[in-house]
Parts: sequence; C-alpha cells; structure tokens
Amino acid sequence: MIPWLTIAIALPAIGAVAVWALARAQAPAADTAQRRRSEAATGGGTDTITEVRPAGPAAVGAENAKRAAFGFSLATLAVVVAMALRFDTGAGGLQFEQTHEWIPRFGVHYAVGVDGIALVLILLSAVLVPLVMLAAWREHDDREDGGAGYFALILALQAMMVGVFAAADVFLFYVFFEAMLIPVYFMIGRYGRGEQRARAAVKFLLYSLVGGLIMLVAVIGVYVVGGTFLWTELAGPGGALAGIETELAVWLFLGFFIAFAIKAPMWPVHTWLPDAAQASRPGTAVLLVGVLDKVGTYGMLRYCLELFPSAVSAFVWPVVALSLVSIVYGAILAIGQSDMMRLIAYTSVSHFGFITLGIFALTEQAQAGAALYMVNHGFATGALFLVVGFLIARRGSAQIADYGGVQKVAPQLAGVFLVAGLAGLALPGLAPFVSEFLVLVGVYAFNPVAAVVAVIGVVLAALYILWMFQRTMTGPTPEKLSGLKDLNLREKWAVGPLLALLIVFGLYPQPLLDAIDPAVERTVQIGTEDASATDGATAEEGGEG
Amino acid sequence: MDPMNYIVLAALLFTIGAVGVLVRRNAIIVFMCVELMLNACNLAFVAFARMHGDIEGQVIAFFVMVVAAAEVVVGLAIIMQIFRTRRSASLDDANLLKN
Amino acid sequence: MAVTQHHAYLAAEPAVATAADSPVLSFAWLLFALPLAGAAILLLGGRRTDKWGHLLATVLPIASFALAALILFDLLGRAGDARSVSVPVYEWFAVGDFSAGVNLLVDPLSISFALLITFVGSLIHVYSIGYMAEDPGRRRFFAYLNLFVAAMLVLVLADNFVLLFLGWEGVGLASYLLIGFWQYKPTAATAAKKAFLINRVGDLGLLVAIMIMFAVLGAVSFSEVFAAVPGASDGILLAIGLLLLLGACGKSAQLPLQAWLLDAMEGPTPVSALIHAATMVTAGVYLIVRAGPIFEGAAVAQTAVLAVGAATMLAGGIIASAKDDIKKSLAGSTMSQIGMMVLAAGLGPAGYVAAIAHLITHGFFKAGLFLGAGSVMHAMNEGVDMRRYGGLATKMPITFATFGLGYLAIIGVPLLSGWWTKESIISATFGVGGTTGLVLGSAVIAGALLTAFYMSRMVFMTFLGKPRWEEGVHPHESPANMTVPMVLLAIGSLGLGAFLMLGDRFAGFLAPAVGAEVHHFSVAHAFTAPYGIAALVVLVLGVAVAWAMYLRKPVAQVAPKGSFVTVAARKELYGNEINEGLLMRPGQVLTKALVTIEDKVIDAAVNGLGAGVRDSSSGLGRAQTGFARSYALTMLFGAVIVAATLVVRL
Amino acid sequence: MIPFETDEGLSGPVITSEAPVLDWWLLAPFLVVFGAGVLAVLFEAFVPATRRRGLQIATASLALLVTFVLLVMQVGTLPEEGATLVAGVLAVDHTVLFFQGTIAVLALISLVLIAERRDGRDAFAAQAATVPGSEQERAHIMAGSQHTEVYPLVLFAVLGMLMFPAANDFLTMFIALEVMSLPLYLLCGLARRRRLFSQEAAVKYFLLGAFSSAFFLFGIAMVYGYAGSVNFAEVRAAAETGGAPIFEGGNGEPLLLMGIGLVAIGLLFKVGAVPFHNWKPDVYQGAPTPITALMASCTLVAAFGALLRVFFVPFGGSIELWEPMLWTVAVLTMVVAAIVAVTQRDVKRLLAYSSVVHAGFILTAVVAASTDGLAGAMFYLAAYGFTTLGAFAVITLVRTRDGGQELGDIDRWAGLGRRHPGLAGALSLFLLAFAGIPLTSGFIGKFAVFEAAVAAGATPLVIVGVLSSAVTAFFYVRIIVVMFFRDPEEEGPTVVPAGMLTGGVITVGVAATLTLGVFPGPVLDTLLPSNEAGPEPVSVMVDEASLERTGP
Repeated sequence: MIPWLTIAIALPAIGAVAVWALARAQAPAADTAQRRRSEAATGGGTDTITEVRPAGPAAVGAENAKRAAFGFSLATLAVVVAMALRFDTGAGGLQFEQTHEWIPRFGVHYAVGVDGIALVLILLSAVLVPLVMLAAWREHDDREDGGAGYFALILALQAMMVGVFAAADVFLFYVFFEAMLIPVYFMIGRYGRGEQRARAAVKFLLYSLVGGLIMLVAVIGVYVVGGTFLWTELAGPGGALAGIETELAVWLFLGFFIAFAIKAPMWPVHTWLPDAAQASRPGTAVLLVGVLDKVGTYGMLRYCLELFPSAVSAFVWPVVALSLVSIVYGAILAIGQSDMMRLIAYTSVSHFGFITLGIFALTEQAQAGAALYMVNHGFATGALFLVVGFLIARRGSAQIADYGGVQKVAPQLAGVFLVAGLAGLALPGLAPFVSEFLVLVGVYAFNPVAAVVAVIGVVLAALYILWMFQRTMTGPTPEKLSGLKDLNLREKWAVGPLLALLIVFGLYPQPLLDAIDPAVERTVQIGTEDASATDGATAEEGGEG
Repeated sequence: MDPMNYIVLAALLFTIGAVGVLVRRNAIIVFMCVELMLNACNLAFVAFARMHGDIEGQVIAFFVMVVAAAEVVVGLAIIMQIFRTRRSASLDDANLLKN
Repeated sequence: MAVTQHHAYLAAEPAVATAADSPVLSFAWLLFALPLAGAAILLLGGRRTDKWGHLLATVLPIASFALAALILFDLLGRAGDARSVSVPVYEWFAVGDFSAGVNLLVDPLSISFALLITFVGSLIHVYSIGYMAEDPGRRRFFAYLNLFVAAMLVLVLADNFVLLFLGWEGVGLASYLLIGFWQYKPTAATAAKKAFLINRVGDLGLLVAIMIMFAVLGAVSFSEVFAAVPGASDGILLAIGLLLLLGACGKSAQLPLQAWLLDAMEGPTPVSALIHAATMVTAGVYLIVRAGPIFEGAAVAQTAVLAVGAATMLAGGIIASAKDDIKKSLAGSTMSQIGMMVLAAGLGPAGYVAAIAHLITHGFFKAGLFLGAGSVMHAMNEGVDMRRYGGLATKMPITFATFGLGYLAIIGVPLLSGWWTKESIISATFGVGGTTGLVLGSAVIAGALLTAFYMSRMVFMTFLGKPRWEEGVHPHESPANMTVPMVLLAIGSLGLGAFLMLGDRFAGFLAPAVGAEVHHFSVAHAFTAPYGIAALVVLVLGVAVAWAMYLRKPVAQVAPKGSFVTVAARKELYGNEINEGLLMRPGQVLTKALVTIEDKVIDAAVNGLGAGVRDSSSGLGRAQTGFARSYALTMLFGAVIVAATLVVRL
Repeated sequence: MIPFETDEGLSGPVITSEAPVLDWWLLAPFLVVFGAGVLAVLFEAFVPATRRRGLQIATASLALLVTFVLLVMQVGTLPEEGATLVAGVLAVDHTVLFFQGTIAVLALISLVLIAERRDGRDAFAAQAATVPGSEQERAHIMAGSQHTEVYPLVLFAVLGMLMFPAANDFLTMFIALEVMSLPLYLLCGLARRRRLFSQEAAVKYFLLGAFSSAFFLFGIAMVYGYAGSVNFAEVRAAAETGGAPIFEGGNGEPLLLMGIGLVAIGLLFKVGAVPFHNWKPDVYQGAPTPITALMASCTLVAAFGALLRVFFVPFGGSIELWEPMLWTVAVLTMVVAAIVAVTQRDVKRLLAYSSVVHAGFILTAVVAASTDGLAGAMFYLAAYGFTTLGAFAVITLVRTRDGGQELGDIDRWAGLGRRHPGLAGALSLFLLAFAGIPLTSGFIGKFAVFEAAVAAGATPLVIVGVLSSAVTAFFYVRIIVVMFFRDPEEEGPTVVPAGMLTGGVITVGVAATLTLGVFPGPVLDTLLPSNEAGPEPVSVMVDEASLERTGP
C-alpha cells in the first residue's frame, strides 16, 4: 500500500529544499540601495504598492522558484485529496498507519496515522497553502530574493503541519510541534510587516517555546510512566497510561495543556497572537491562525483527553470558564481594534474559545462541532486575512481609518470581504454556522448557562464584523482611494476557492462530519465515563433551562 | 602524639593559604599562597600515610611536589609576561575582562 | 390532548411526497431554488448580465408564484387534514442523535405565505424595473431581491427550526444588503448595520430556543417538537415561548426591538414595500402561529405575546401619527398593524386565522401604499417630507386612486379588505371575554382609531389641500411598469378580504394546519355587534380629526413645535435614546476598559516578565567584576554551599 | 614502587623483581600522543624555524588521527567489562573509549582551527615574550616569527584530557588534571591580537585553576585519610564498609564528606558550574578563539568524563551523600548562568555563559546517577562539542572592517544574514541546537539528560532546566534577530572568506548537528552504555547494578 502520509510530509519538505536551492542558484546578490528601498516598502511604508513587476534576472529566478513552490503545494494537495478519498469513514481508529523504529533507545518511532479529525485538518492545510502562495505572489517583489525564500519557508511549514497532525508518536508530534516554530519565526521576523516584526516574532517564538518546553517535561513523563511513545499503545482503556493514578495524570495533562492553550491561543495567554498577526504578512497570518493554532485545540482532543482520561473531569470546569472568557473577551477586544489584522486576530481568540468550549463540553455534538469548527474557522479567517492582504497590497496599511467607501471603487473586493465577514459571524448557509451551532447545541446539553454566555459571542461577532465592514467599505469614497483597483485574476483565484468551500460546506457539511464523527465518538466516551459527575449535573441543569 | 593534630595543622595551613589568595594583591604572593595550600595537602598525605601505616601517601607527596614545581614554571612564566606588559604584578590591575 | 389532536400532521405523520405521489410537491424545493439561482447568476455573472439580469430576476419569482399556485391546487385536491405534506430534500447536517434536514413542510400556512411572498414579490420586481431604471447598481439590487425571496421562502417552507433559522437569518442578510443598498450614504450603511444587529439580538432568542428544544425535547423538527410538548415541563415551554417571542420581536420590529424599522426606510422604496411592510416583518407572526402548540402550552408566554402586540400596536400608531416623512409614517403604521397581528396570534387558536388573514390583506394594501409613496417620491424628486407635498391627486391620478384604495382598506372601511380581517381580529379579541377581552378589544379599537387618523393625515397632506412643493418640482404620473403593480395591489386591497372571509373560505383552509378554531364571520353581525359599531365610530372619528387638523386649515411647511407627546412621537418614543443609554454607551466604556486591561495588565505582565529577567541579569552580572580575587571569593562561597549541602540532610 | 621499610612497621608492597605487566595495546593511545608531544618539543629545539610549522601540524594531526583510529580499534578488542592498566592506575572500558574518542576527534577539529592562517598569520602572538605594542613585537611580526610551541602544548593538553576520564585512582586523576591544565594556561596567553586581554585571561585562569586544584588535592588527601587508599575501587569498598580500619564504627564519615566536597569543587571548577564559573567568560573571551574552541569542546568533555567517573565509581556507593549537593549546584548553574547571559553583548562571553548553562543541564544527568544519565551526558557532550566548535569557527571569520581582530559585539552583526546567508544560517543552526530545538543534536541531548533525570525522580530539577533553557533561547534568538531581521549597517563587520580549514570545521559542525539530531539512533544504541546488565565491570564507568542509591 502507498505511504500516503509520508508522501504528504516528504513532498513539501523536498519542495522547500528545491525551491531554496533554485532561488539561491538564480538570485544574484542585490545591492544595498535596492534593499533599502525594499525595506522602506515592506516596512509598512505608505506608498501604494500595486502589482510591481520586478525586473532583472533576480526576478526571473524568483519567478521560477515561486512557480516550483506553487507546483509542489498543488502536488501535495493532490496527494492529500487522493488520500482523503480512500479514507474509510466507517472505521474509528487511525488509518494509513505506518510505524518504523527511529530512536530505539527512547522507544521513539516514526509513526504516522490519521483519524477523521487529523484528516480534515491536513486537508485544511493542504488547501490553504497554494492559495496563500497565490495571494503572496507579488508581496515580496521588491526583495532581493523576490520572495522565493518566503515560499520555501511556506513549504517547509506545510511539511511540518502535515507531520504534526499525522504523528502517531508523542515524540514525533513534539518534534514537529516545536520545529514548526522556526519557519514561522522567519516568516514573521524576516518577511513580515512593520517595524515591530522582529519583536513580534521573538514574542511568538518565546511564548511558544515556554509552552513547548513545559510540554517536554510532560512528554518525558509520559515515556517514563508509559514506557513507550506510540500513541496507539498509550491511549485507550487498554493503553499503557490507562492505569496511572489521577494526580499524576492531572500533572501530565497540565503539562500538555499549557502548551496547547498558548498555541490555541486561549485567554489569558493569547497576547502573542495580535502582535504576531499584525506583524505578519496576511499569508503568514492565514497559516498561523488558520492551521498552526489548530494544533493547540487538536492536541487538547488527541493528547490531553485521550491520554489522560482520568484527569479530564478535573479540568472541565476551569477550561470551560477560560473558554467563555476567551469568547466574550476576544470579541469585545476585536470591537476595540483599529488595525484589521489585530481585529481578526482577536476574533480568532473568540472563535478558539468556542472550539475549546466545544471540546471540553464533552458532548458528541459539541466535540464534533469543535472539530468541524477548526476547519471552518481556517477557511473563514483565511479568507478574511487574504482580503485584508489585498487591501494592504493596495494601500500598504491595515488601519481601518485609512479606508472607507471601497465598495464604490472595488465592488468585488468589498463583496468578497462581506462574504468572508459573514462567514466570520457564522451566518447560516456558510460553513462556520454549522460548527458554531453544533457547539452551542452540544454545550447547552452540557450546561445551559455556559451556552447562553457563549451566545453573547454570536451577537458581538455581528458587531465587530459589520462595523469593520461599514467603516472600510461603505460611505463616501475618499479622494486617496479613488484610484483603488478591484480584484485581479490572481487574487480572485486566491480567495475564490475559499468562498466556494465556505458555501459548499455551509450547505452540505455532512461529508466532513462523517469523517469526524467516529473519532469524536471515541473521545466523547472518554469524556463521559470520567466526567460522568458533570454529566449527571448537566442532566438536571438541562431540566431547569 | 595523636597524628590527627597534623591533620588539623594541615587544615590550618590550607586555610591560611586560601585566605592569602583572597587578601593579597601581588600575583606572586597569591601564587605562593597556592603553593602553601599544596604543601598543606602534602602534610595531610604524609600524616594519613602514617596513620594508615601505609606508604602510598608519602609517595603521593613526592608526586605533588613535582607537579607543584611544574606549576611554578608555568605560573611564573605567565606572571612575568603580564608583569612586563603592565609593569605591575598586582592582580587587581588586570581587569579588562568583565561584564 | 388539545395540542396534538387539532394538528393534522401530528395526528398522523404526514405522507412523504414522492414523484409518484405528487410530482408537483416533490418539486416544492424549486420554489426557493429558482430565485436563489437568479441571485447567484446575477452576482457571479457580473456585468455580462447587466442587460437582461433584472428581467431574469423578475421572471423567476413569477415562476415560483406559478409553482406555488400549482401546489396550492394540489393541496386543495386533498382531504382537509391531509394537506400537510413534508418534502424531504436532503440531510443538511447530523451528529449523533441530532439531525437537521433541508426538509420542507408544505401545508396551508406555508403555502399561503409562499403565495403572498411570490405574488407581492413578483409585483415589486416589476415595479422596480421602472423604479431602479436609472440606478447603476440595478443588477445588484435585483440579485438581492431574489436572494430575499429565496430566503423568505426557505423560512416559511422549513419543516424544522434549524432550517427556519437559516431562512430567518437569510432574510436578515437580504434586508441588511437592501437597506444599505445606497451604501455610500452613511445613514444607509448605519441603518443597515443597526437592522442586522437588532435582528441578531432577536435571533439569539431563536437560537437558544432551538438549543433548549434539542437538549430537552430532543428534536428540532416541528412535528417532533410539538409531539414532545405535552411531556415538557411548564418552565421549559415558557422559556422556549419567551425566546421565540424575542426572535419574533426582532424580525417584526415589535417592542422592545422595534428601533430598526424606521431607519430601515433608508432603503429603496420597493424594498420597504416588500421586506419592511409585506413579508419579512410579518415573519414574527408566522413564527408565533407556527409554534402555536408551544405558546398554547405556556399561558404566560401567550400573555407576553399579547402585551407586546398591544403595546407595539399603539406605539406604532402614535409614531405614525407624528412623522412627517411619508415612509417613516408608513413604517410606524406597519409596526402598528403587525402589533395587531401579533396580538391576534397571541390569542391562540381563536386568533390564528384572523392574524394570518390580516397579515395577507395587509401585505397587499401596505405594499400598495408603499409603492404609491414611492411613486409620489419619484414625482417629488425623492422628497419625503409630506409637508412639502399636497394637491397631488390631480397630478397623479392613478397613484392617488391606488393609494386611496389602500388607504380605505387599511383604515377598515367596510367591505374593503382591511375591514374583514380587522373585524375578525376585533371579534376574536372580544371573543376572549372577561376583562382581558375587554382590555384587548378596546386596545385594538384604539389602534383602529390611530390608524384612521394617521392614514387620513397622510392622504390629506399628500394628495389633497394646496401644493406646498419645493422649487423645481414638477409632479408627474409614474410609468406603466410602476403603476400596473400598484393597480394589481389595489385590486387586492379592494377584494381580497371578502374573497378570504366570505364563507370562511380561508379559515376552513388554514384551520387544520395550525389547529385554529374556525369562527364564522357574519357580515351582519359585524355591523350590529357593539364592537363592530365601535370600530365604525372610531373610523369616522379618526378621519374627522385628521380632516380638522390637516385639511380644514392649511398645513405648515415646517413642523410646528407640538406638544410633548408629538415630540416624543417624532423621536420614535425615544427608542434609540434608550438603546444608546442602556447598551451602546456602556458597551463603549466596557470596550475601552478591556482594551486598557489587555495592554496594561495582561500583556504588560508578559513583557514585565522579560524585563524582570533582564534586570536580574544585569544585577547578577555585576558579580563578574573582573577581579580574580573576587572570583576566588565566590569559589570559597561556593565551597560553603557545597559543605552545607553535604552536611545538611534533607 | 620503591621498597621501603622502617621499625614503625610502615609497610609497602613487597619487593618484586618482575615489572608490572603493561598492556601496550591499551596504552598505545596515550603513548602516541605523549610521544608526539615529546617529538614536537624536540622539533622546536632542532628543526629550523621556517620548516617547523608544517612539521608540527603534520605531527600533531597525525598523532591525533592515529590515536582516534587506535581507540576505534580498541572498541572491538576491549572486553565488555573493561580493563585496568599499569597496575590499576588507569582503567579503560567502552564508556572511557567513547570519551577519549570524542576528545580525540574534537581535538583534531580544534587543531584545524588552530592551524588556520589568514594572510600568513595565525591566531597566536608572534613572540609572546615581547611587550605588546613594543618595538620588538613589531619586529617579530615583520619577521613573521610564530609560536609553533602551540602544537606540543596542545598535544600535552590532549594527553591530560585522555587520561582524565581514564584515571583509576585520585593521584593519576590529579596528575591528568595538571597535565591538561598547565598547557592550556599558557595557550590562553598567546593571542595575537588584544594581547592584554589574552594575558589577563591566562593569569586568571592559572591562579584560579591552581586554587581549585589545591582544593581538589586536599580533597584527595581527605579521601585518602578516610579510605587508606586513593584507588577508586578501594575507596568505594571503604565507603561501603564505613571507612578504613582505623575508624571504628565508620566515624570517619566527616573525612569522606570533606573529601567528596573538595574533590567536587575541583571538578566543578573545571566544568565551570556556578559558583565556580567566573573564570569561564573572562577566559573564553580573552583566549585566542581556536583555544577557546578547544577548551569549550575537549576540556568540557574530559572534565565531565572525570566528574562522572568520580561520582559514579569511588563515590558511586554514597550517592545519597552527594546528591543534594549536586542538585543545588545544578539548579544554581542553570538559573544563574542563563539569566546572566541574557545581557551579554560579546558573542564569546555569551557562548561561555551558554556553556555554563549546558554544564548545568549535564549535571542533571549526573544527579540522575543512572546508566541512562551516564549515556545522556555522554551524548550531550559529544553533540555539544561538535556544535560549539562550529560556532567558534564561525566567530573566527567575523572581523572588524579593517579585517583585523574578531568583532565580538553582537549588536554590530546586523544584517549578516542578508550578506552572508550561508554563514549566518550555519550559526543560526548551531544556536538553535544550543536552544534545543528539535531536529538538531541539542534537542536529543537535552531529551536524553532530562529523561534520565525524570526517570530518577528529579523532575523538579528538569522543570528548572526547561524554564532556564527557555531563558537561554531568548539570547540565542536575539543573535538570529540581529543577523537576519536587522538592516546591515555601513560599518558592519567584514567576513573573511572561510578557507578550506575553517570552512571544513563549520561543515563538520553542521553535519554533526543535523545527523545527531535526526538519526541519533546508532550513537545512542551502539556506542553508549545501556541498562542491559553486562558482566560486572572492573571499577570503571559503572552500570546500574553497582550504583547504590537509597531513594532519590
């Protein structure tokens, strides 16, 4: 049988190297003057940057490199889709499994395998990467490497994204989990926007490293206690960790959870995200918020819940509380932002609140909704970031105040922005509604009050999205924007597929749910048998709704 | 008399040496203090050899003397060198290297 | 058990329509699919469709109307209690024991709405061809209109609350897009956002209601939910009822969520006619009637419905009486009329038929009135101030005639559409009996009085009296494609009521579906019964007062100061001020506060950590003095530590 | 030994006519290096100055190469349980061989850096005897004279390093220590540029080193007093029976404690653990960079080899005595060094502090006092050695504008990554390895030592470890920020082209860092000791069975 996952990891990895080599081979050293100029421009300069066609051999080299990168990303997408088509939605466990010894001394294996949730997340990343590349095609034209390096980093990141979701070995997961930081770190720090980008990159890296290192202790703990890293041998009632006493389980759970909460990002350890998003290229932000942060919520499901079931009940209420805070707090702060990238970042804090809430409500609808939410949020927020990216590409600014009345001069851009925004506020008919609805329904069954508090987030969502839209797209068009160009073909291709997916999965999400459901049934059982106390409570709480 | 006294004496010498290292500025003297410490060790070795009725300790003492001699050679070379550049053997003058 | 038995489709699970069973019904999904396709084609097609887009967009609702008519005949061909047919299309999403399907429920209630929506909708489309002829965004406008029709049809055809919610928010979106159609006007953009937000608040109620239904009643489809009602606790039913009411208030601009409707008049007039008069705003009434079993199971919820309805009815009337902006005045009237319907619906089985009947007739004459207003505004260079109108009757005869008919219908001149339905509402209210009946009845009478007054005022100020036109205004009659729909609607205002009510035709058709009681409507009784007479008296009274104030003496071109009541009414009874004071300002404060906390506390803590490390770093770094002897001292200190840790046993 | 008799009945070994059996085969590595050193000295005396350099380099590198080959060959022949040499003065087993092999390789690589020349000038003073800035100095520089004594010195230092972890009694270990240190003291003072710094470094290193070795020696004396012997096996045996016969009821424990403590001080000084670390930043900064590289890699390996040996073999029976002490030192080392490093601006000082922190991490493995800990430490040392050599190799290339002395000030490295992506990329890789990012050798090393510590129940220590390594990440990352994210300055550094030698070193560093990071399996499984209880070893690096711990 074909090692699908390995191919999906190797392909972009090879691509990254190839692209990097190609770029280095063809790009001659650029003179300082040009670099200066590029800095001025990329450093959030206000001069309009619209479709600058680069000149000279450097550009040619970069162009080929970028084409190659795009090709690799498409190939990866093809592989992943082919794999998804062979996925058996009936089976509950991991599929496409592969296990090879890696570091025998520590019982470390190269073990990969996916269940439904991992599969859809891999799909998500595979879909987003090519689109991000399209959107970023001209972003770095005024750099000496024409952005080829950026594309190589994206490919490297993709390999790790696939790996982190595919890993069926805790050690392997950790390796990808940490290694992922490096490409993103360079994507923000080197290819980012604005003066603060270095600071933001460091903040992002250290924040994540602290989490990761704490997790390292837990990972070691898992090995010392369980004697293996193989997820399949650790998890489950018959697993190596099944018998451990609750207190130990709680500590290990905590070790993993802190790392995931920072990644997620969860209030109050979310403060790296707004800075990172603001300093990121929109493409980077798409991958960062759309996929990377999902590793946090995915980890909570796959590792916290499934490895330490006995600890779950101790965490349900604290996490639910934090999630509710995240939902409302994120939404309100989004309302208070003046920079669109920051605004979207805060909306994500709110949305991730929904996801974690759904995970820890421990009901089937809630967890399925949460899993689906991870994908939908990727598409919706991805689209939003890309559109803001188009604005930045035109005016070099993400400040709401710099825009207004865009709809008149660029109706298509405004329309796309609106659809993406409506997805963001979970309008029925668009994908996010289904997930948000499922989460809410499931959470209500878990605890009515929590659900009602969460619903507040739904109203606030309408406010922050529509207000941003009103301030940027409607009203009289200021003079400086009169020349604003509407979407070009490349941009349409970059964002179009996302909108299509949002609508398709809004009207027919069942395929995704069918894939997710078996995995969820597994985790929910874990929840119910150990959080039975809380479930009992919800039963009659549901009664007095 | 109780050989243990020799040990106490050795400890005393060692301490004196150590204190000397701390309080004296002149590199040569500091170095001499270190030598004193080494010799304190020798005394201890010999005394213990006596107590154990065993020869090894005495042999060790000889080895230590040789090593000490070697140390002197190297040490004086280095100290001489810095003395010639700085025209002073004071340790405290040499602190270019610090945070 | 009262609730179930008279719900035909509960008694026996509805026959699932199949092609064999009924080819027409199995295509029911085309009802909304057609206009949806239209919207898609126009939006994605881009400028290519500019030429013929609006025509296509007009044809599709007409096609839907035709289909609806066919379906109606199909239903009429069935036994009275077999007219509720569920048409499954496909499973939308399902997890575990939760399942939401795109399944349609075709029954007298939904089909009545479908007919109203498609018929009025089609007329509005036709009218808009003329009205928007000059507008550069015409294609977009028609796309949105189609989108609205589709969403509205989904709303009324859904057989479960989740799909209903889809339509519910869909019409909200369409309304948002159309109110803000002239988005370059900041007022329009703001109004649109306001409408959407307030609707969201209402939707929140609906959403939570659905959660409770699933969590407690274990289902979201009408049939299963209502089947579970008898077993549900009163608390649950009350909660669901109130939450549904909240939703209804949002969509139907009932107190306390009424504030958006008048601002919504920023939208093009056809929009006001279709969405904010005839159809969308009546969705609340539909919801209450549809969810009848729940309200019938929760007396308190029903009382709340009555209270909301009555209050809004009067408030709307008062506002309408003071506004000089013709559209806003009409909007106030809409509030008032819908309040009346809600009130009727709140009466339970006794009022359902009356409520829906009035809803339908109102759909006709109010749409007609709005189109008339639009035509007038067209003539007056988009001026909306009635104080600068006057004497238009001669200049625009057709408009005057159609508007007049609508006017007579709404104030309830006997034998016109409005009279029949209003009479049946009045009789239903009094039918409750006791003080309740008396209070509600008199409230409706009062509503009728207000209606008579403000509508007469409007007609007098607009069409009669001396012209008070602004400079350079040369009124003229509107083109045919605008007048024809007005005429058709006028015909409706003229005869629809009689058609529905004579021989209890509509009651007999609708009752089994919604479990309404059928009250025989006797014309004689309507003229002889005390409430009937009272209605006629207030009608005359209202007209007379209006005549005295706005026709006998000339109308001031600028509004006089007026009593505090007038002022309050002009300010929409301070609805916006209340919202601002209660929600907006506190919200702004909260936002500012949290932003500060974020920067000064949470993020500061993180950055502080880094700074702390750096400080302690330079602090500890000072130990590296560069003096060899101090290093030796450190080593000695280390020796002490070593000794200590060796000797001291933990 | 000399026969010796007195009336007091002071007894020595009986006179024997036959010499002790010498296992030349196992002694070969030592003898080769020693012989080469002696030879080199003779060259200094008899070969004309012009031809010395090439000859010396050839001899030294050849010697180290041969040594390494011999060591590798011995791996095959040496019995599983190891062997003692020269009447039990030295002991060799696979673990020791690993240490020696590592030292040999790292020394060979450092030798490359030492031999590197830029326009005819290496990193060492033309004539150390001349006063800096004086006429004679200039004359010597013009004459292009140079200190080829460097090579014999290095060889002797390496000899000491090879003996250090192989020593089987305290005396030998002390001698090894001195043989290793004395040449290094001198080498530190031989920098060509910034000679005052260099000389100061030498003085500090020498005096503090002598000071610490005095402690070490006094410790030995105490141990001797306690056990009546300095042989590791006998010390251990004594510790198990409560001390030498003269102490009835084991009341000699105070001596043992003092012994452990003072010996520990001597060794902790060599590994540079806090608070015995102050010499490291100054010396690393002042010494010629190739020598710094030698010390940072080889010396550290040797010192830890000795440390592990001492605490596992002679003191291996009294773990609970020294464990709290090493706990404390480890915590201090990791926390203090990490924090202090944050504000360092000179790259060499920074790496000095970083090496202190790494020493702290390795100490956690020592505290674990288990075979896993031993193996972890060994892997860590090897991995760190290669990475740090690469890092220092890069540093030798970054010079001031005039192409003169090295430019240590990190803040002036702005934009290096733009102009020299390859070089900066390599350095970044090394830094990430230091920070312990996965897919680099640093991560595996960290994992190995922390895993051992947790398994031994030292989880709190590990938590301190990860937190401090988060702090260290901060300053490693800062360098990357400066190199890649800042715009180049006009008067930024120049980068002298990496010749074949330095380039080679960097390449090796990169290769090792990645290979050990991605495929550590072979090393971990075949070269390092594992729990499979083999035959009882002869008082060499011990295995689980002979490590007695009464609970953590």
